[in-house]
Amino acid sequence: MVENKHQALGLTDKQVLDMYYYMALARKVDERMWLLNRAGKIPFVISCQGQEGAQVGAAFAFDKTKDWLCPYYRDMGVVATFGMTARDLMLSAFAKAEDPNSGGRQMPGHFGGKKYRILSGSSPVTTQVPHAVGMALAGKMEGKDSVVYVSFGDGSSNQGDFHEGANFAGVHKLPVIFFCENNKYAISVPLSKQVACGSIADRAIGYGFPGISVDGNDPLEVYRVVKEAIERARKGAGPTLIEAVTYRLVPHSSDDDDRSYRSREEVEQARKKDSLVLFSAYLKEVGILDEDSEKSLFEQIQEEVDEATEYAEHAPYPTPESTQTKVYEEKESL
Amino acid sequence: MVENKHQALGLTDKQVLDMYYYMALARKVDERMWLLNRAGKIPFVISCQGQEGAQVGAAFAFDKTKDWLCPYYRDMGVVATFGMTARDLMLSAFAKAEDPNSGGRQMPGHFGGKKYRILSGSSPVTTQVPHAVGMALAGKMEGKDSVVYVSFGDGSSNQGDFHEGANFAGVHKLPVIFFCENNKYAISVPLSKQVACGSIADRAIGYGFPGISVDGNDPLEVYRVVKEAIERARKGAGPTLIEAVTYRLVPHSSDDDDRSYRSREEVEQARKKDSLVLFSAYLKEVGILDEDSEKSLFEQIQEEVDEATEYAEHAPYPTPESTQTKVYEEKESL
Amino acid sequence: MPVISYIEAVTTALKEEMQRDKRVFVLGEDVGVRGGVFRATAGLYEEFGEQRVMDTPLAESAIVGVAIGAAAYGMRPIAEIQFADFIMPAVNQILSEAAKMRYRSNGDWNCPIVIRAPYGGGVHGALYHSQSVEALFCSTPGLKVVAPSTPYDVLGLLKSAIRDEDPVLFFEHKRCYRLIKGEVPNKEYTIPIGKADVKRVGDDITVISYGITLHFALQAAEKLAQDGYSAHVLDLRTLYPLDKEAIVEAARKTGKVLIIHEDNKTGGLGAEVSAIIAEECLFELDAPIKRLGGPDVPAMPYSPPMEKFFMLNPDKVYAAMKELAEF
Amino acid sequence: MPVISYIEAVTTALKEEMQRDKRVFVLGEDVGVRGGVFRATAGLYEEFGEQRVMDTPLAESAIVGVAIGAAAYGMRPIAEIQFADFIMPAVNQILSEAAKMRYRSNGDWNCPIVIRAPYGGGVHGALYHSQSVEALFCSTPGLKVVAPSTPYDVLGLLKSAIRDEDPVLFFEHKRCYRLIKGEVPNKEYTIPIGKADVKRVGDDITVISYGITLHFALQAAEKLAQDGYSAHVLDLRTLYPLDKEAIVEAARKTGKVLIIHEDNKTGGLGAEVSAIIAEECLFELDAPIKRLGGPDVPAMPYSPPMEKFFMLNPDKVYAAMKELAEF
Ligand SMILES: Cc1ncc(C[n+]2csc(CCOP(=O)(O)OP(=O)(O)O)c2C)c(N)n1
Ligand SMILES: Cc1ncc(C[n+]2csc(CCOP(=O)(O)OP(=O)(O)O)c2C)c(N)n1
Ligand SMILES: [Mg+2]
Ligand SMILES: [Mg+2]
Repeated sequence: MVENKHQALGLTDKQVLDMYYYMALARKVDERMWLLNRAGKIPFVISCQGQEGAQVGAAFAFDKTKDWLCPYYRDMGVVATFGMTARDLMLSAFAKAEDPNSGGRQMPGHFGGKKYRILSGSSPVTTQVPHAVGMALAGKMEGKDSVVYVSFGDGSSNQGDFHEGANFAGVHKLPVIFFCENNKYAISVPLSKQVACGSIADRAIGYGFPGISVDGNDPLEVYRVVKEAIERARKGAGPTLIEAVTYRLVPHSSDDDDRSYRSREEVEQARKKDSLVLFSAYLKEVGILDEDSEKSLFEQIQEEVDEATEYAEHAPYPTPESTQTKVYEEKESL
Repeated sequence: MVENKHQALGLTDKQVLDMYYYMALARKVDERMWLLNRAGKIPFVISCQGQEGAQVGAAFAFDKTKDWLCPYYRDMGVVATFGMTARDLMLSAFAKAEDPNSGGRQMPGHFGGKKYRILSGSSPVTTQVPHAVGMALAGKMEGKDSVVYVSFGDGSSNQGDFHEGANFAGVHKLPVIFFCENNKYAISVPLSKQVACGSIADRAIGYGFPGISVDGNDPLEVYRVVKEAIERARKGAGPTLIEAVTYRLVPHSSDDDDRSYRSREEVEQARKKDSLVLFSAYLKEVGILDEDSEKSLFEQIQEEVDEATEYAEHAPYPTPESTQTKVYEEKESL
Repeated sequence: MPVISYIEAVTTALKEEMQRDKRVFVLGEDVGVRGGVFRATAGLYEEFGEQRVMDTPLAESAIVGVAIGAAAYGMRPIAEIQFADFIMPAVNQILSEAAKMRYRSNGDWNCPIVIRAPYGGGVHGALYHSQSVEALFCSTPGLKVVAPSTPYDVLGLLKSAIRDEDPVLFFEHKRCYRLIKGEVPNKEYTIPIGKADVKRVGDDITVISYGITLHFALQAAEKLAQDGYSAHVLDLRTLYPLDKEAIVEAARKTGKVLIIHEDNKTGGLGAEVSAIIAEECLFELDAPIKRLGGPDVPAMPYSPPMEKFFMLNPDKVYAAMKELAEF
Repeated sequence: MPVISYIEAVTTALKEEMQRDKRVFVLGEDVGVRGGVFRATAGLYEEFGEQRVMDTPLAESAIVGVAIGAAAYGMRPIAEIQFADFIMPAVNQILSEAAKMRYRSNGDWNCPIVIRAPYGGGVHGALYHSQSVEALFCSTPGLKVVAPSTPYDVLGLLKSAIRDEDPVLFFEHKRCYRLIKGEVPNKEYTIPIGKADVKRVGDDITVISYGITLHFALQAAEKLAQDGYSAHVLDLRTLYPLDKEAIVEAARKTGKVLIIHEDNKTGGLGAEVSAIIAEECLFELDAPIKRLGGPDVPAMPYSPPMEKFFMLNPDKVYAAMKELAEF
């Protein structure tokens, strides 16, 4: 009988089962999107597959009622944990008017929504890093103890905005968690051609704050380090850079073909460490999940995804004319 | 009798006296420029004062016949060591047609000149960093063993281009010496508001190469660490980031008034550590310089500066019409 | 009405808005103890403290990016770019982020930031302290671009910019800072963004300009009057979105149009202004639409004869106005 | 003459220039083993190896900045920006450095780099994979900007760009990549940068365009012919510096001008083209100078009805041409 890690972390059985639920929900929504894409029903998918454990583990450490998210395009597990529903996600995949992220204006994966405390994101990578720092600065000015989550990929940690944003946060000791999801590739470019440092976390010392590398396939371990970092941030001890080492199990996006740059064996090896597989095993070992309860969990998720797909597919598109709205403040509409 | 440091470093008495000459030359040209500026004869000065030891110590470690320089605006000591004369420098200060840096098109301090192996620089800080990396890449492609020097200030190490350039050089193990002249201020902003790391050199680990901090007021110490870094670079072991800790003894530029942001006491303290003072003392202690020889050295420099000023002041300006030339390749002029 | 300088108008607007609204704060390089390299923020650090008058690290993309994040949270950041020439590292944050925040989020988020930048030449600033960069930002919907020419307009427009719910680039001509003085009312006022202003009424030719060249045109107009020609002078004030109605009306008034800016001619603001006129009232023109701008070279050189060659001045402007009047 | 696609012309030009000159190399994101996300560099990695077909870290400012340094050294770098939308982080290196290297060094140094970037929409790319960014680079002397519309022009102009001694931005319309095919001669040729090309001769109206909308205009011209109007169609090909003579000649030919681009109308390339015509041959015009471009919104949305609303197409172009013809 393995030791019960989550109790030691102060997590209830209910909470870890919720974690598993969000991980599975993200995975299933994502898988469905690929089917819809291959069926020609949605033009584009960009995946969280392989990174759910890191994402949900991190998101669970935050306070949904007062913290802020500046996620990147793979963070389906993060935004789901903060309340974005399968329906919301499908509405965005189908680019429908009701999509809470952008009203169908942006590709899926470009998350945003004030009601979920998620700042709208764009495609140019890493621009969200200074935004997160700015939100943290504003919170600090107001004397709030909210913390800001910002994520980005390993390749994106090479953008100037990562450096400038991290340095700014370090100088002003701002409550920001810099969460790098290192999935070993930037599209086709392997980590070895992106960086020469041992770990992305090595970059933190250059900004005067802690850098920690963690196994991104272990949601509980990710939860632990993120939780500690958040506690430091809340009491004014400044930012932390966390690298979650993980793997992208599918091609970069629905437009990519990963066979040209990595072997099937490598991918198969990674599948064995898939956080969903490992976490399911853990939950069973500690005896809070069994085949039946897992089966019904997945059936429930299946239903949610079906309903969401059904709803989104039939939801109305934005009108063509609406293209010309929301460029500037619309005074009359105030 | 102090130990003879320079012999241990393989430097002859002649060489260290030359070092002192270039340090003093840079200082005297710079001082003259301030006089000319206050007399209303030149519109602008930006100084090397306080950083000559770091600059000349570093420049001496390079091979003038095959290495390249991407200096920043304070590097008068560096470019002088690579052959730029007092006359060249004064021609630029007076913005005359003969100015080898830019034909009078750029402000003083914007060094450049193929014949001196110096790439033309601009004003936006840190843009020269990726250029140096590109020159090093090209040299490597050609199988050459040349090394590239690039310098920048402490504040400028916060620009995205520093990060992107250093990372690129680290990944491709390119022969670049990143030389940060940390003079504790970015105009009025003190180091504590620029960075939170202990030393700018701490940033190197994030790029997978060595970072070294050195006393910038000790030209021999600077020479030693730069020399070692160059040797590593020549044999393909990649870049090094070197922070030379120094101080700016005068205002940021002729347009600045530093009394608003730092105390006179602080400046006076720094003057005691002025590399010219310390190096002069060292040369005397090891018995290769005395009052007389120093006096005649300064008289010689004085003459050079007088001649250069005289020449530059009376040299012709570029013609107004020449404003329209050198925009694109001028076919006829080929 | 008190007479103040152009830069005093900037400082006054910042100060009064910071007093009015606690969410307003300034960030940039040397804006704190130093009060800005041009002293535009002089006295603010002393009055509002280092948190609201924040010296940032030397990193423009972060200055703008952090402002965007703070604005999303609910603040009213005013970012100073020390020289307009150094706005380039922040172009991605301005064009990809600030300009598109409202649109991409379908109106859920917005970006009420002001980016102040001193631009323009004639100050021995050489290639990188003299540029007119405004044209770069006048083709991206979502942004507003303001470039006032008088203390009155600076004060009224900067206040409007700070209160605006969308991102505003506020370009201050650095040679106007101390050269241009003017009256401002004692009582509080604002000037709407997007409205041009007739600075001189005339019947023979229409001159459309902004910034320092607007003043050259006004001086030249006096001289031209002695030749018996009266010039109608329109100050664009807001460069994006342009005040089409005012432009067309001014063009119609005389049928002879000269557009003037310090920026180099090709691809400058004058192109769009000319195109609007050519599209809206071509048949009411009595002369080709003329543009007078800097020479098409990469930037203004340092050497005095070259800087002089590049810069417009009242004489060059007068010559162009006279030629058009006599056309 | 063999028929090849627009993107095949890109690949062929790169390949032949790399064979011709050892100093030519390609750098960018995913250009190596992946052969580029659009496959523009397909096969080059295999033929020339990873040093000359270099996958760089994900950092556009470094990609361009490193290219500038390598070019200064004597190489002939070709930098690929994966999508034109992502050129923004490199704007400082392009405008402050590449464009000014020759000028600021008084001709001592120069910057022979090519920056290739796929631009344009209609590919479900949404706000950040659909932009037309060319206008940003058409007001800075020192740069050259090329945007071809046919495989023949791509091949001849990309070779000229690679051989040019100054920095060239080479914009490839991503929807043309596989849609547009055309004949290219077997024998080696180049096309001079700076020369526009008459793609269709006509007498009633003049259409000036480039990129995908040039093809829309050619299709619309056929339809318009059935209405009894013949359209003269000029392909700018080089957007900066513009071919003034060709523009004025084309405008004179019919006296009725319509300028078309996918980029939003205000501040787009059409403004400068219109201004040149209004300045050079106003009295030879029989109609206002018309511009047809995208709506003035921050960028092209993802949702199909919105993308369709934003994008021009042969029908919209036909309607505008017909209206002008009947004017
Ligand atoms: C500034 C910019 N350049 C290029 C791209 C195209 N692009 C999209 S994702 C990507 C790779 C990102 O890799 P990484 O940061 O490791 O994140 P991952 O996709 O692996 O999670 C690239 C090059 C972009 N979106 N933005
Ligand atoms: C991109 C950019 N932003 C701002 C400036 C204005 N500026 C010139 S020097 C300077 C301070 C540089 O400080 P540091 O890097 O420490 O070098 P130092 O002058 O102290 O040697 C600033 C802000 C500039 N030249 N370029
Ligand atoms: Mg990755
Ligand atoms: Mg400094």
